[in-house]
Amino acid sequence: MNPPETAAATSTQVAEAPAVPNHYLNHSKGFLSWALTLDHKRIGLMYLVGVLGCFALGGIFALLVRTELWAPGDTIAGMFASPGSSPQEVYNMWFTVHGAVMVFLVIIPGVPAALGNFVLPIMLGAKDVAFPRLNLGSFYLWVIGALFFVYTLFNGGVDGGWTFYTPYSASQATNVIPALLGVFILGFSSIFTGMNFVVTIHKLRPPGMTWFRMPLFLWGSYATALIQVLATPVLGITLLLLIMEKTLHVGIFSPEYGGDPVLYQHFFWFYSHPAVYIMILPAMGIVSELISVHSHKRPFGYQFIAYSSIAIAVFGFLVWGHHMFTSTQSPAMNAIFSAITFSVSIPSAIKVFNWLATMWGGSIRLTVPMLYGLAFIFLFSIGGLTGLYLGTLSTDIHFHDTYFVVAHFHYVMMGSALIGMFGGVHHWWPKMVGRHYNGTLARISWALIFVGFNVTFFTQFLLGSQGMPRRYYDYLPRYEIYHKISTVGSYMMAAGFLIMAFYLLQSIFGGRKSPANPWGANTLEWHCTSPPPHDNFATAPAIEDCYDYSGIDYDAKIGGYTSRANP
Amino acid sequence: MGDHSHGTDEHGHEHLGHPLSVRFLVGILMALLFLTVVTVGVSYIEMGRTVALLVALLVAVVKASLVALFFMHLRWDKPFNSVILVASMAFLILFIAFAKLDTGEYMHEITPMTEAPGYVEQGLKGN
Amino acid sequence: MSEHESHGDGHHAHHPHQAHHWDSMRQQFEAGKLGMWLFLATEVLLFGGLFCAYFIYRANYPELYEYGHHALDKVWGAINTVVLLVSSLTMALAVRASQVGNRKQLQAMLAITFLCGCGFMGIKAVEYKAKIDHGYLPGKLFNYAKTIEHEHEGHAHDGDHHDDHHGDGVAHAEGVFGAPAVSVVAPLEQTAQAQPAAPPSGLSASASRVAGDHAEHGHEDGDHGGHDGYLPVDGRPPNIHIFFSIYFMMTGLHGIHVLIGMAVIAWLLVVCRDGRFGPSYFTPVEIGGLYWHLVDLIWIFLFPLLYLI
Amino acid sequence: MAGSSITTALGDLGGLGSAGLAWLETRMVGLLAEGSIWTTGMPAAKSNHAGPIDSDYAFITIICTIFFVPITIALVYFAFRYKKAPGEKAESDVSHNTPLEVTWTVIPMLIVVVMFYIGFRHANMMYAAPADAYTVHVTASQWSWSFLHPSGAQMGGDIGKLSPDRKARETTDPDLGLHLPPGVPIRLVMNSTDVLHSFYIPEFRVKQDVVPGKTSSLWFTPDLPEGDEPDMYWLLCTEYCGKDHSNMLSAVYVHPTMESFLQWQTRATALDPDNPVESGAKLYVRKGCATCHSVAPDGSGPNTGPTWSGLWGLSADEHQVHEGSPTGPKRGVAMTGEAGEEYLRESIRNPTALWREGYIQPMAAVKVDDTELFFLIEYIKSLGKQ
Repeated sequence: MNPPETAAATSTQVAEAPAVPNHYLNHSKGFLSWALTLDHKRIGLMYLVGVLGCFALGGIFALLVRTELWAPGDTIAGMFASPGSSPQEVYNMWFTVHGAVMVFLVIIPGVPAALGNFVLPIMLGAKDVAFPRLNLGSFYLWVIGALFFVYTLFNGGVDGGWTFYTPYSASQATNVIPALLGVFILGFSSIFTGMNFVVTIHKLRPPGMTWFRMPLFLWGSYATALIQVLATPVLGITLLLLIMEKTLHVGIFSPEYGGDPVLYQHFFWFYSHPAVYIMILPAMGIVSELISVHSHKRPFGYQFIAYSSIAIAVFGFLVWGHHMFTSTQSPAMNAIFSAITFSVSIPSAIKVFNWLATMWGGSIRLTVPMLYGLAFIFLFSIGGLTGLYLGTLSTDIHFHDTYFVVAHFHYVMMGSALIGMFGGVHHWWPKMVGRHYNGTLARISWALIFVGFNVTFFTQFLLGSQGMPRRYYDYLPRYEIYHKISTVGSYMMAAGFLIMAFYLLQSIFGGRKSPANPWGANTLEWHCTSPPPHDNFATAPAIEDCYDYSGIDYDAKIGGYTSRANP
Repeated sequence: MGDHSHGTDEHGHEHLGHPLSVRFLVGILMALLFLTVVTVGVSYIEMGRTVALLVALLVAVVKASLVALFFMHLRWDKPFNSVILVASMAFLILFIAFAKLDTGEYMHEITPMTEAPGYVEQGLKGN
Repeated sequence: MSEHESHGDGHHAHHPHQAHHWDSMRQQFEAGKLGMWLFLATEVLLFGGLFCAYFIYRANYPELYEYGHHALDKVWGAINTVVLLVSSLTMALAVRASQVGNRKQLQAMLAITFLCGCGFMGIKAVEYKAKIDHGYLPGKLFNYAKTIEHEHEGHAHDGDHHDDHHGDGVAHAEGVFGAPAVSVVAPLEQTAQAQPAAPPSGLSASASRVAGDHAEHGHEDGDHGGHDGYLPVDGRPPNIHIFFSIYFMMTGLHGIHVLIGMAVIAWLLVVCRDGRFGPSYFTPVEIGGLYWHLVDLIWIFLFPLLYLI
Repeated sequence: MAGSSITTALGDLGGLGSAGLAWLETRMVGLLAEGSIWTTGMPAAKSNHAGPIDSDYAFITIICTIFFVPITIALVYFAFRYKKAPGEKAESDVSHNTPLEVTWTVIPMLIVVVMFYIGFRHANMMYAAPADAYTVHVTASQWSWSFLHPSGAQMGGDIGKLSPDRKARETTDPDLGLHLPPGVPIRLVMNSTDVLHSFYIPEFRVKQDVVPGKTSSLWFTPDLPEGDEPDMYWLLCTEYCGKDHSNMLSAVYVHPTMESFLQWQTRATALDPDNPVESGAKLYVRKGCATCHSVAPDGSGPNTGPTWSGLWGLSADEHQVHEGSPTGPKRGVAMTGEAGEEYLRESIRNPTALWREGYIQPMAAVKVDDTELFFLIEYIKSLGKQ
């Protein structure tokens, strides 16, 4: 792991007290200065670009899927079917790729690797993450993993759904192995990021930054990192076993050779359920920041929120079986897993109440990030509450593997994890690029996304309770009307995201310059210039209560806030 | 995570490690070799599956802890490093236990693929 | 709970190996170790999946293991255990040498450790060779014909047929550890007769049926070669190939780790020549050592689980 | 599966809970009943399991509403009530309120305990089938269902087809599919010949994965049809199983009277020895051949397997087969005379021995006695080149 003498290279280019306008973006120039950078901010930015690119890719496949489902029978998939293949097969590849890309390339690295990398060390008051080289390494692992996916795309796609259940995944002939290798590599990228964050938070907290002075985003990221380290290796070995099963018929997962398909589901969900918390916990952390900062009021029940993050992380390991209530898992295990599952719902509920209580009596500014924060609370409440139907043994029998599940996890993964991430992007964008985006466009795009999302996915709850199974290329006509509504909603969302892409790009070139502290926040990243200097802090910053807004005053001249404590 | 640093002397070139005496380390090896002989020897004694498994695991755990505590210096490390190791073990045991609990419950009713109707006639599917 | 790194010493000359974002060598050292331990935790869980498969199949189909482990040679296994344990000691001594800044000793110890690694892999190669020769291979590679033939010739040798897998290599080992071999035969023969009588849970009814119609048309069309491992013949439990799948995946993954560890040690041997390691900086040696010890740690569990029971 | 020690232990524990729950249900009976506003969104309830599941659904929906509505109101109200100009300070600086936080931790806890228990109790009712249940053996294979009745009657599934106006899915043959006698508990014993499938009938609220190498089962008692026509439902596969996953449907009929069920059974079992071709045509649909092999002269219909139309009479060069696997050694088999019949027999009983050129989807062997085999072959021959 990162033998320290290797880091010596960087100590040469350490910036002596950096004077504006020297910041991390213009600190050094040229392709290599980015490709080989050890600066967590640049790495975070590169991650962000990659993740958003993959989000666009996954989004395109989502739109294809929705369009195909506009009417029963073949709609558009036929046009994409090569002579050898049938429309169904084309459609199956679409949803497989959509799922795999969105989960492994977008949501899991999204908040921790992209935003976390940029924000976490500055928030903490550190000069960098603990192992900068490892950090760069995990970025390139991510790139390689992504390349494997691209390869499968151009090599005829991959079938089997992102869960790759055996024995189907072990028996069919599409590019399962390249895809699995890609996921395996992405897994290690995620592990290394997690290790980096845990060590950074343990060892690089400046004096005065005690555990309970840490911003809540750090608590979220810390819990996430623990899961990444402890759960992801099991995914790795599961994929290796599956590859062995495909190539050598080792007989662990394939009944044909003496294996047990349900065992694969245990292996897979032991990682993939905690992975759900890898996705949601950092988003929750972001929202805790957004609500507090834009209400200019300290988070209500800081300790409850902090502890509930850890609680969710730990309980998250004990509930994987609730994905298997109808898989012929034994009734006893069904009961145990259902019981523990409900216990996870409590800390999530606590967070929602605390966020509301934080807004109460605050000084709220309906900025764009705040709008995303509010959207998160609304969507996460729906996502969380509908989880109760699926955690309940009896009702889950009806809902399992229907569109109800699809709607539920889209509310949690997209409506919560991704909306939270975009909230973070809008919150830290001025800090990242030093410029403001167009607020009006941003509000329009927010509205389109928010409304479009609910139109798309709330309809799918109805579809699901009506019994529409997931992963269907064709469906009974009685479901048609819901599918049409859902598809319309997905187009609204697409429009919203196009607008977002436009104003974010436009802001980089034409955006209004952002002051150091445009939102009136008091966490450390807002105490250094926008964009931050190469080394974050010339001298170790004075750590104060990062949620005390009394010393933060608005200065109309600069259109931002100034802090009396460190001006 | 109750780990607190030992402080640093003003020149930052202090002893970071905790050198152990050669005799001590060799002693640990002797213990390990002895336990290896024990576990091999025991394997020749006829006893039930479960007992044999438990004995073997017990010896292995003792050996492992010797290595971890002394060769890997956990004994003198920050406690959190031990916490990590124990946590990983704990989650592993949990994983195995739950999976076992479940498969154990239904394994008895597993019929091999060859039982499935029409499968025997079909013979073992080639690839 | 809370932990304050001492940041007091921002002024003194930085140690050449101290990266810019650290305040002290200790902080950097502790961080490196913490990172390594987290990595070791992931390694534990990576192997954990295989251990899970091992225990589940052991619990549900013990007969696979009863039968399978007789094909492994516990003598070679024990020798390898000793080799690895010794290498662990020398690694620990190497770390000690770097702590006290004794370069000569450091190099010597690293070299011995490296050689032990070579020895371990060499013996593994001998074992794998024997498995391959006799067809004890994972999944579809498992070769029924070879294994049966081998076992029959084994029975021809009165008694000690289990040590016989490795030709000369073990013939000599047999001279040393010859005595125990005899006692091992009893359980094997038991299982051999016991199998048809006490069939594996739920499997046998159909399995024997398959064996039946395998006997009929199985052999004349030759393309069944890879699948014979699934069939219970001569008291062999069905799906016996699973045991060897698990054996090869576990020892194989472990072998890969040994190779990585050896690479790390080789690298340490190269860089330590300039005497950079001393009381105030030996993190790479410490961390390499931790990795090597973990490899040892895992073998400590693999050996009894696969070879002895 | 049922009666596991842990389950029963939990059950006993719940003894007390069930008393309280009975009370709760009597209070809420109006709300939880089928067809109340709280079960909106659920499909028609047509089996004995629908009642309990729908009442759980209603209970959870009520709880969710109780939480969700106030949360949303608070969210919107706070957002505007406390909206302030830049620079204005917050009205309150309250950092926490332990009693309040404990309250909103404990209350949800109690609620989810109840929720777990009702779900647990109702799910347990669904595990063990009554002893007197009518047992049907279900076989799932890519991508069709097959149903074997105690009477020996065997029927393939009816995947139906989209009506020309694309407004409805129409059944193809009223005798196909899963036919059930009225008023008795039905027990399904299910196997898969290839990959995971899942048996799901929304109106019955039953779902159970069908796992290769394992025997899974489920049971239900369908409601009696109102009219004197059988009620028709769609059975759906809900575990992704490959290409035609979304077409792995079958019609399910619940007969209004035992008579009409027995009439179907007679039709399903009857074969006319004097008319082998017609009997073969019947077997073609009953044994599920129809899901993969077309018989239309124009080759329209399913094409997963070779069409039977014009198959008989092909010369060896027109009819190439691979041995053992789709890529095995290739040779020609003339579809004429004894050799042709022998080939057909082998291909039905041991389909993966010889693979027709250009077809890669393995076929599960079909259980047929010699007479049935004879009928099928006669039928295939009747479709041959004239």
